[in-house]
Amino acid sequence: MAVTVTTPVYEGPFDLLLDLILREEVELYEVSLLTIVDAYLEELENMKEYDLELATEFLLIAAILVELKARRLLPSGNKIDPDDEFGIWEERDLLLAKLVECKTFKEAASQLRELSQQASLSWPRRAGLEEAFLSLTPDLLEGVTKEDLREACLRAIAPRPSISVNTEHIAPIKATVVEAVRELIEEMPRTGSVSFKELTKGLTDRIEIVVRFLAILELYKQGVLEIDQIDSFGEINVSWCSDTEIADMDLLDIYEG
Amino acid sequence: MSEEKAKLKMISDIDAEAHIRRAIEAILMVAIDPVPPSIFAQLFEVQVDEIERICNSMVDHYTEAELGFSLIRIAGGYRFQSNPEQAQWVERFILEGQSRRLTAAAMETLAIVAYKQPISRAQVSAIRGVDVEGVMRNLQQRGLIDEVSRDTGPGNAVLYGTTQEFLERMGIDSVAGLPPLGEFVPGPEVVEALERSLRVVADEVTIPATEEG
Amino acid sequence: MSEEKAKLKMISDIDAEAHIRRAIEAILMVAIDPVPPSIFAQLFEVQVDEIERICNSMVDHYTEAELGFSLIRIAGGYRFQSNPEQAQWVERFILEGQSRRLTAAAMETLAIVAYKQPISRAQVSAIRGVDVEGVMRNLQQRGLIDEVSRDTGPGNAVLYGTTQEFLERMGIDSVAGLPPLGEFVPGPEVVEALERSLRVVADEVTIPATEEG
Repeated sequence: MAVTVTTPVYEGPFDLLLDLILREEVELYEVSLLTIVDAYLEELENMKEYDLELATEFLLIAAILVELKARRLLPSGNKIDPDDEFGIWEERDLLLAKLVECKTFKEAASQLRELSQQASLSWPRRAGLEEAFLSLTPDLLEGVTKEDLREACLRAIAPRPSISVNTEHIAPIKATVVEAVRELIEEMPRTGSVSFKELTKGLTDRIEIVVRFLAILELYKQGVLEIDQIDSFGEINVSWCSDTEIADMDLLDIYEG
Repeated sequence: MSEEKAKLKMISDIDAEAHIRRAIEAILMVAIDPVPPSIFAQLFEVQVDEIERICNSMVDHYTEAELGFSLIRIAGGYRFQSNPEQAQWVERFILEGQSRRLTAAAMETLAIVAYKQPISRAQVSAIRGVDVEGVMRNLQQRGLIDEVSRDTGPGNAVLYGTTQEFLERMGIDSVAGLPPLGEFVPGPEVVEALERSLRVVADEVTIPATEEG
Repeated sequence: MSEEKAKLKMISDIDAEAHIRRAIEAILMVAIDPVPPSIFAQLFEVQVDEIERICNSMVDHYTEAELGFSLIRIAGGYRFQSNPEQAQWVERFILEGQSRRLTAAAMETLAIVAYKQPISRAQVSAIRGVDVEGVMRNLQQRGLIDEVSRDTGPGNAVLYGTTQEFLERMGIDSVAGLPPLGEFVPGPEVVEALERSLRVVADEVTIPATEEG
């Protein structure tokens, strides 16, 4: 991995950073993800050719860093509902099992690479039949139709999607702020006042909740919603300022472009 | 008298074996893929384990002869191949290189399929934590994995496994020849470190301000 | 003293010769066509007649060894081939032991040559994403494809096309008789994967929901 990052607490190859964090030699809190992303983007710009493998590896590690960091930033404390706490621990155990599994297969993969590298030093004999035997060869085209041939050609020339940088591990974003704003504008006049918990009920993906939250902030900024929160980490109450008339499109324009 | 007969029989056995050896050598010369012992057994009307015994002694023989090539057991069969020590010369002769390197992602996906086969794409995705569709398709196009069966459960998911080509590329006889997965499970200190990194901090609810907000 | 030196030199010569022999053995084992001595001469930076001397002594050596194969001089080069005495076994292997069906890889390769002819091996490799040398060789040996011309570009790559025999077997007059490929309509999974690959560069966050969640 050629990407080197320089942060106040760490300077060196990017992939090593994850190892160090896991070994607690670098405090994750103090690592700015922004710095890392910047360093990486700079590296990409300097690159003459786009290195797909590098990009993929980066995204994977970055995703793990984000996940770890998000987890540490999760509010916790004495007020946790026992059910929630259990859930958090359960989730943690699952994540731990997943990380161990990931590491195991990473190791296995490097072993496979070694095996294949060793094996690639030998070439098989593929000379095939000598002239004298050629007339004996069984009929390979038996049962093959023109259509089979066409299908085979289509299969072969089908675009290979694997040349994509896959970003699935960064939760797929199903919701957009625009949509969330639109939904709120529809829902809120009817509901009047509601807690954030209520508003996000039924949403399972963290990203969807975040998008909802951003939509609320936006509407708050526009002055059509009021937000209050009595305790820190307490319930957030959202209420509609009923006298405000807004035109949908005006608002939505903010997000386009 | 009977001793002489026994001697004669032995000679004819050795003779028969020598014949089989030569026939095997000739066939391996024209074969394009590794030839499984069962094919030789069928051809010579000899038990498979007898063929394996003969072939294994041939493998040893060619190894000891220190030639530029050797006879090996690979992907469930036998084949002649150039020796690794001659790789630099063969490489210069065969200008067209070996098939391209696999990316780290492809290699990890391949490892999961190899060790967990038969396995569905969804199961591989679950382990990798990322969608593996593109990578799996690539591996399939390279002939390293293939659909081997269907899940009997609901949905009848396609199950994947590794191919002959995979075994050849890895230089092994069967997937049983892969190093045991247990060897790669991280040690307790690594697991502990991972665990620590995930610890839910109970008391301090310190949320430091970060640049990213 | 000088005698000792001469002896040393001889030993190192023998050593060098043994090295060359092994490299030649390795190359001949994997070469598809007979290899002319001039190629070896160039590779090892040795005189052609020196190579011929070494190769001829190898020919003798393999003949004496009475194996199932031998090293012969043919078509201006050297190659390993099965021994004529083993012909009956090789024939039986071809008739009984080999698969009678085209493999998926061979089928795709044949289809590409049929539809895209004239085409070079490198171009077929590029389309299939894997090295096709062995497969093309097989198809050529089976009389289904053949060299038809040479590329006019640099390198003058050999271009391949299908044979008369192929047309007859397919029951068509000319390749124009193959069903048209039509406009390639990628399946939904391909579209989805391509779309995903574009997401990285997309600024907008309007992304359709995917099954994988």
